[in-house]
Amino acid sequence: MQFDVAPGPHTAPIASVPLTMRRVLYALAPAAFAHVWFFGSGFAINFVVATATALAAEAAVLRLRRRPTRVPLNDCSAIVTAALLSFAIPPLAPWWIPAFGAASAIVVAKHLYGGLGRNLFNPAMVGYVVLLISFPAELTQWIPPRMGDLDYQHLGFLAHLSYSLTGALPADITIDALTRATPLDLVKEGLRSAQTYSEIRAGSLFGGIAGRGWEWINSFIALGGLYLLYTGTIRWQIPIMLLVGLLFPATLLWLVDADRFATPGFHLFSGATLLGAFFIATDPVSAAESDRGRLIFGAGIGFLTYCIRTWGGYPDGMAFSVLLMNSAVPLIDRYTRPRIYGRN
Amino acid sequence: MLIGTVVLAGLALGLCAVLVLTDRLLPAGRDPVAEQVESLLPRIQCAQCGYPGCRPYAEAIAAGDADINRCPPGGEETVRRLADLLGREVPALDTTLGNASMNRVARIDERNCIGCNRCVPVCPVDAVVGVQQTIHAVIAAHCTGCELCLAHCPVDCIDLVSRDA
Amino acid sequence: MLEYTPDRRPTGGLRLPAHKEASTAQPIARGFVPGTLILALQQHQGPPTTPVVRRGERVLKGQVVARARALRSAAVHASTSGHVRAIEDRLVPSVHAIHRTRCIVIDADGEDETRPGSGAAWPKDPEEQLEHIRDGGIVGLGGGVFPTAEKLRPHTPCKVLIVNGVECEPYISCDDMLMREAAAEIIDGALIMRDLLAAPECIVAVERDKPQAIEALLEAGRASGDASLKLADIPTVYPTGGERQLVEMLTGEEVPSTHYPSEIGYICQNVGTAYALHRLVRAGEPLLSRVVTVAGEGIARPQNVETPIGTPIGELIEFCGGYVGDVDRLILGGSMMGYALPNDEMPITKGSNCLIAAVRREVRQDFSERFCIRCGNCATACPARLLPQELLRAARDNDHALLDEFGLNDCIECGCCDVICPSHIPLTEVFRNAKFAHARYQRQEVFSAETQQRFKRHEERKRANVQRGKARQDHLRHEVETDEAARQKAIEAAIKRARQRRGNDSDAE
Amino acid sequence: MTELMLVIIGAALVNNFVLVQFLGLCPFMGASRRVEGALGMALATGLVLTTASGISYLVDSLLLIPFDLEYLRLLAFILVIGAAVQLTEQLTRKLSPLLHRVLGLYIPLIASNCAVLGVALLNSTANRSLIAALFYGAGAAVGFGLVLALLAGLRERAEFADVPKPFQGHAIAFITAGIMSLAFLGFTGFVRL
Repeated sequence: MQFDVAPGPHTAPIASVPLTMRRVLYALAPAAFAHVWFFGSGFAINFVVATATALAAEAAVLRLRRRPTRVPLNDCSAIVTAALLSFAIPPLAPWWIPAFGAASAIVVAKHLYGGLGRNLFNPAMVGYVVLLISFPAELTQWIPPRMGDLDYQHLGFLAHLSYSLTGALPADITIDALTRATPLDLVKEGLRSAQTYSEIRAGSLFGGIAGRGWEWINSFIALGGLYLLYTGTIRWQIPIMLLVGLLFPATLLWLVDADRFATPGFHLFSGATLLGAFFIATDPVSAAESDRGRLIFGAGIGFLTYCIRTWGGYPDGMAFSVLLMNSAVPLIDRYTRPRIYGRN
Repeated sequence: MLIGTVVLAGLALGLCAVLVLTDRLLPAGRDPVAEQVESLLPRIQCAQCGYPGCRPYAEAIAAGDADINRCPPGGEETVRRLADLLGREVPALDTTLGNASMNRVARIDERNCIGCNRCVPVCPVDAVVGVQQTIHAVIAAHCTGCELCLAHCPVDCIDLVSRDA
Repeated sequence: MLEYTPDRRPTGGLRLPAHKEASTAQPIARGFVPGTLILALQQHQGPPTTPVVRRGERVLKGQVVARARALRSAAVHASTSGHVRAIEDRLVPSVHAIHRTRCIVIDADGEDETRPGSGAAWPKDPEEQLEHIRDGGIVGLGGGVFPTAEKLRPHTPCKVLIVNGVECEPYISCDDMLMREAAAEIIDGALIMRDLLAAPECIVAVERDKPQAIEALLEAGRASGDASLKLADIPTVYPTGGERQLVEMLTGEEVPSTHYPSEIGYICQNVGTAYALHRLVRAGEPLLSRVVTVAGEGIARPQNVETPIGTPIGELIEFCGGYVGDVDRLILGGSMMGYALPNDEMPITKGSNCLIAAVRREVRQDFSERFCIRCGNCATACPARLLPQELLRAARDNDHALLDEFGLNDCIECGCCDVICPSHIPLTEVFRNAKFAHARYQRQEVFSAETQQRFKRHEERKRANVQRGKARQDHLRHEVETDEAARQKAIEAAIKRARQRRGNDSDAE
Repeated sequence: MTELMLVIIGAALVNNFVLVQFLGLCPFMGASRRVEGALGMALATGLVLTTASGISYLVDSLLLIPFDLEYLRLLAFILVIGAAVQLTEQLTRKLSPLLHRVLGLYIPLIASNCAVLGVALLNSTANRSLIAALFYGAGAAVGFGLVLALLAGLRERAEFADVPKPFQGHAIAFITAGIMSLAFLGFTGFVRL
């Protein structure tokens, strides 16, 4: 009897790129719902716009380059980029903000290098930093979370949509009345103007650990991260070392002077700490490749984030830190190659 | 104005003195580039680059007199590795120089060899054996396929054949 | 016998679905006699054997049909009685690929008549003992088929004899079943080897997912009462059964890239080899058969079969009830390191441990590849701590310097990186092919270096020749210029030479 | 001490000469093809920057200012830098001929690297002390070397990327450097100089 031959190993592969990406999306879902609950449907609108732009941009580039489009579009990586970007931009944003961000992420950061796997920088973070540098005003329009005692004005889906598309708000509301500084902003400004940390956090936006609402969203993000760890989609090196790199100096300085430095808990549950640790820095393409390299990579992001938050000009530094460490990846890889079995 | 001129001139002279001094005092470093270049060449001594051997070609490259794309047996791979070593752009291989290849060896057709012995001294690796008036033979394991013997055979009895055949 | 758990975690590796339940559900089937035998003259790593039978000759079971000429070789025996039909070239599966080799083809007569007498007795002299093992046809039955006699004569004193019962690859269960059913014989064989090697310690290594085998071995070990015996239970991770991986697991020492484990004092022997050695020494029976796992969903009755060496694969499949369903691929070896066979006409050799008749859903079907996303899972899974993604790039660029740096030749082709790759890149196949190209490159580098030396000597000789000629000329000129008599002599000699030449010319006319 | 640290951090990261002030782009692009070459270039530039800023300072405070010759600063500094570059050239040629070959034209070009002159001039206009001037020069050198090495690493990796034809070569290198520049904006506000 004759048989077809095929090269070994014959065991079927136990992982695939689309499955990995889909798992990341599943893991983000609870946090996304929490986001919508606390900040209104802006997130959903941004996500839809970003996803549509990302997919369209990807298809356009591939078509221009006369490359097959089906496989790259099906791997969900553009949707992951769009989702991460949507978490970074404020819920109240004109439609062109997510669109511009997603387009820069996909076209500049990803496809100028040839697409998934070849990009040097995390596309979502490139998109976000481009937005942050180009449109600082639009990127600071955060609204307070939906909490009973806060002066939260609920905007319905239609109001969000109309703001996104036309910039028009319901007649009785002005944008200035809606927006509030984020807890990270408050802490940064407060500490700079010589307030003590305990004075600042007595404000109504703060909960037990960090910003109200944010505590919940970030808890769900951590939950998603644990799911990714459990399924083996990501490994522990980057998230753990990122948190260590951030929380170690935070704890140290907070112990030294609890008035001038925020608590480690605040850092953990504020801004993009957990999102960065589990979802952004773990993007394998732009991360270091060896386990040892990933320890350094993660710790570097955490440490830089803490430095930028504490001494820098921006309230959060995750995006900058990720890009900075992305640019160090080739050098890290070069100097952290594992020793081959049987070689000295 | 005068002070300025004096000060500048003094400064210039002083710096000159320092430079001359350091130049004298520092021992000259040995330039290992020629050796490194040679180690990247196939070293089969075919001379198709226009130099009488791999070493002279390597020295010419090191001195900047020769381009790095003149080695037919080394092919694109050698050009790439040389460019890498010297930090240059990768030029296209000069294909007009010849087509020597390490994958071929010379073979003497015994029916036609007249035992003239002219191919023996030109072989750079002494791969041709034979004394005058007897039929010569090529030691295939030593032959580099450099083609140098071809031109010296008066009866054209040397062919290049695939090394594996 | 001491049982212990090594306190090291395996480097890299994967936990894979075992697929061993079906073939371990019943005992090893014995007494199978095939209708034809195809006995390859080279079923081991080393020089081939020389046939000592002729066409048409009747051979008996246990009779030598091809003799070994060197210690790094092993004799071949008829595994049942019959008539030699032909001695011809056939395609035979060997360690990594199919080769065309000379084979003795025997038509079995079904009588299974054994050669009279029980063969030569176990000699006293160690050197003769090794020759006896060679003539008994014993080779490493784990798949490497290295001649056992050669391996039992190491150049470095043996520190530890490791008896390998790890059998970590999916589907394969022949060693497991043999350990369950013949633990005492295996222990006895191990002790024979230990005595030959004068090894102070002997560790039997078994994977933890084989509790029955461990139990049986412990009992047999206790019964033997030998204090040098130990049993190590190894975590169930593929490929801890690889020699280098096992040595690291058990001793913490890494075998240097350029060495064999035996060169640093560790000898690994498969449990099947120990069993065969026991049969040879205690019963005088050479290697006539081996246990082969017949598995896969395309087999009617998956089981382990004691198979005479040389049985055509088709006959073995028939013995197990034949194919069922749509068999997609016939694999010799496990599903990781085994290779696909184009037909079932080839024979079982000494190294064939497993036969998988796989249906579509059992084996890899998707050969479309995406670009590497640098997830690094391949590096984590690599037992040799290589960076497969970097190696891939170097291999596809043909960058041989990088291939050396990233350790292409340290790759054991276990397939872990391949199976775990989310982009489905056929890494193992790329590396396998790159090794050929790389070997050619390395040969060429050696050749280039030798050529350089030859050229240097050639140039030196040429220079010396020129110098010698010049020295002689100088000497003559000096004489001629200073001595009148010598001058006259030189002139006369020149005239004479000229005349002679003219004379020759006129002769020619 | 803290102040000196701040000077270094300020010159190296916050006001990075290449990525924030866009000085010295020529060697930045030219010497970042390979990491080895980039490290050598970083070392050479570092040597020039530090010695030149030190000597320039001495020339400034010991010669130019006492004689009221501040208007000759540009000339004098260029002279000093030229000599420092020549010294570096000698050193690389004698200590590492291979590096000398790889860097080739880029070593003399350090002389025209505006970062070097920039450091010397900024030092004298900012009225730093000798130590601070040296630290500022060293900080600028560290920053230059750092981004040079980073970009060289990234470019080595980008060689294996599938860059669209119009963007290959220096184009993608500039885009990469641009994204790095975005990342370095994260350091704004660290040190107010």
